[in-house]
Amino acid sequence: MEEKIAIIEAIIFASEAPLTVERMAEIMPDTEKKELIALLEKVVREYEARRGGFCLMEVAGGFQFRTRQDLAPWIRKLKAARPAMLSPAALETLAVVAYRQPIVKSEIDRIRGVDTSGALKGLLEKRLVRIVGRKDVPGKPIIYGTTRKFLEIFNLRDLAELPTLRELKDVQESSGA
Amino acid sequence: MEEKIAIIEAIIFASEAPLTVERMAEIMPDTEKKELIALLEKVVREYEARRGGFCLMEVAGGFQFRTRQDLAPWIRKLKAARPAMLSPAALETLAVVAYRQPIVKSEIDRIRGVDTSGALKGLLEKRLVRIVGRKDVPGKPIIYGTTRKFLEIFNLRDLAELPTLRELKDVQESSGA
Amino acid sequence: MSYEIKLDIFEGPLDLLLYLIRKNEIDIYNIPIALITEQYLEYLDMMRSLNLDLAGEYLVLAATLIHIKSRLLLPPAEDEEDGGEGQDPRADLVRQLLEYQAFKEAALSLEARPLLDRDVFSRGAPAEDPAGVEDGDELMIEVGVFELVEAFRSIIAGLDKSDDLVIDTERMSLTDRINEIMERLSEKKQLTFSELLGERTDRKRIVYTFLAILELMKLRMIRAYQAGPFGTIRLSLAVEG
Repeated sequence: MEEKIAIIEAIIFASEAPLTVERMAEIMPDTEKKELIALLEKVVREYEARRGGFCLMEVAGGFQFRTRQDLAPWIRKLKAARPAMLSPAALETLAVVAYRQPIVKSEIDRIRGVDTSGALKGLLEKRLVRIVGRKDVPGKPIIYGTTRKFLEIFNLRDLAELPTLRELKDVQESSGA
Repeated sequence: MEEKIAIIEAIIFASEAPLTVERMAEIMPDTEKKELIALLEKVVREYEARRGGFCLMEVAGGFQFRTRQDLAPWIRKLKAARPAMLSPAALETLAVVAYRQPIVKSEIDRIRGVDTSGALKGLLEKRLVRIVGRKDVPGKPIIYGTTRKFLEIFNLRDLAELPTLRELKDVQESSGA
Repeated sequence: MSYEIKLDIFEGPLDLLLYLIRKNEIDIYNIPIALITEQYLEYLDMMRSLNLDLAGEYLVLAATLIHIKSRLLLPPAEDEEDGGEGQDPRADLVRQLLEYQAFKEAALSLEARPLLDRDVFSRGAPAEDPAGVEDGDELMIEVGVFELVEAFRSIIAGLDKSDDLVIDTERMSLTDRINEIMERLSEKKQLTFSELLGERTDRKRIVYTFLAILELMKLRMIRAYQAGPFGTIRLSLAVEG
């Protein structure tokens, strides 16, 4: 394999956005733009002929490796089978519930300063948070708490094992040293 | 090209993190794990032989495409940013955690001879180290261990791939006194 | 001696000591304590005169070195049982130095590995979203307990309400009991205090169970009934789940 092709492949692969020929020429000043284009065409054809999982494609004025379109169902399966992942909003909400439970939604909203309906719904669906009961006051607000699954995922025997803020402070305090 | 290889390539390529054989088997229920492993080995060899811009590598218990190490200077040119490096203190602390995990902070402090709060906090924030649990002794100190991300960043298949620690000779034996 | 370039590169007293041992080409198993102590103290003086913050650990090791030196100067104690062959006073220090040195080397060999985002790179572009994946546009992250407590800390940092800061294991033990009580009440509708305690009746459990009931009553989540003075206390959910 020609070394120049390896370089082209590597920078396209590592680039966050489709890589333009101009940018490639900047990175590889010893290679003419005309030569770059010829090499790119060669790589495109090679991947097409190989019919592997992905191809080199020209998109948005640049080049990018993309998975073959007809393999999309498999990638959908990959993304759907995602392990428990949490968005920052969900994580924050979960943290508030974990440390402040039993807690009503209005209180979570107050602490986070935003409406938490969406995040809370997601956590209920992931069975990390559950409805503990209802408060016997007007409106009978729902009270939330964490689940057994929450303990399992975070590898905790019980809630008393949650690290305290004081412990976090211990780790943080002398960071200036 | 065998269609199964194309699917394997596509899902590894599309995955954000190294993809385990177990996940692949879940996504491709018609393919035996044994067959998957054989196909993966074939793909690894193929990319190695081709000497293109990237290869299929086994890291952190899974498979991921990564650029060839000798092409790093070109990619650094592309990214135009100096890679964030760990300080010697952070590296030392990480080494102690990696080899002695699960380990409590006081033990890390003892081995390094200094307070490691700052370094430990940095490693937790970078998600190279995590809280594994608490030790069941008075004070319930937090136990630390390394993360999957540690394996990913340091290009390790698993912890067993860590080079062995230099043998500590018995001091009394070779003491010249 | 080129102190000025060396001072800030030590990772601690053990690192400084290892440096002195290497610089003097000394056998680590047979350290001339008097010489090393002298040089070590010189370095500390130098650091102090440059107004560098001396971590307490440096002084602790200085004291250890001086102590070892004084023990080496003493004649071997006569009441030593093992025929005068007492333990070398340097042994503990040497063991600690060797252990530290091994990890220092391990750190270097870690750094020499092909590191992600320095020597090798994974796919740079975010994954293309194949049509049909219902996927929030929020960033997905993997979580551990540290992230959880850190998330909580950063939220309440903006609240400046001191009572929000008080979290301790006691509160969490209380919450464990609250969860258990609510779980059991939703199964059995009504329970007595002693039924709640069950077989395990250690002091801590009684106290937390009692506190949990008070907390739940305050929150208006459960009701407590008592038939008469000293009668059995019965608990039930205030509102059906």
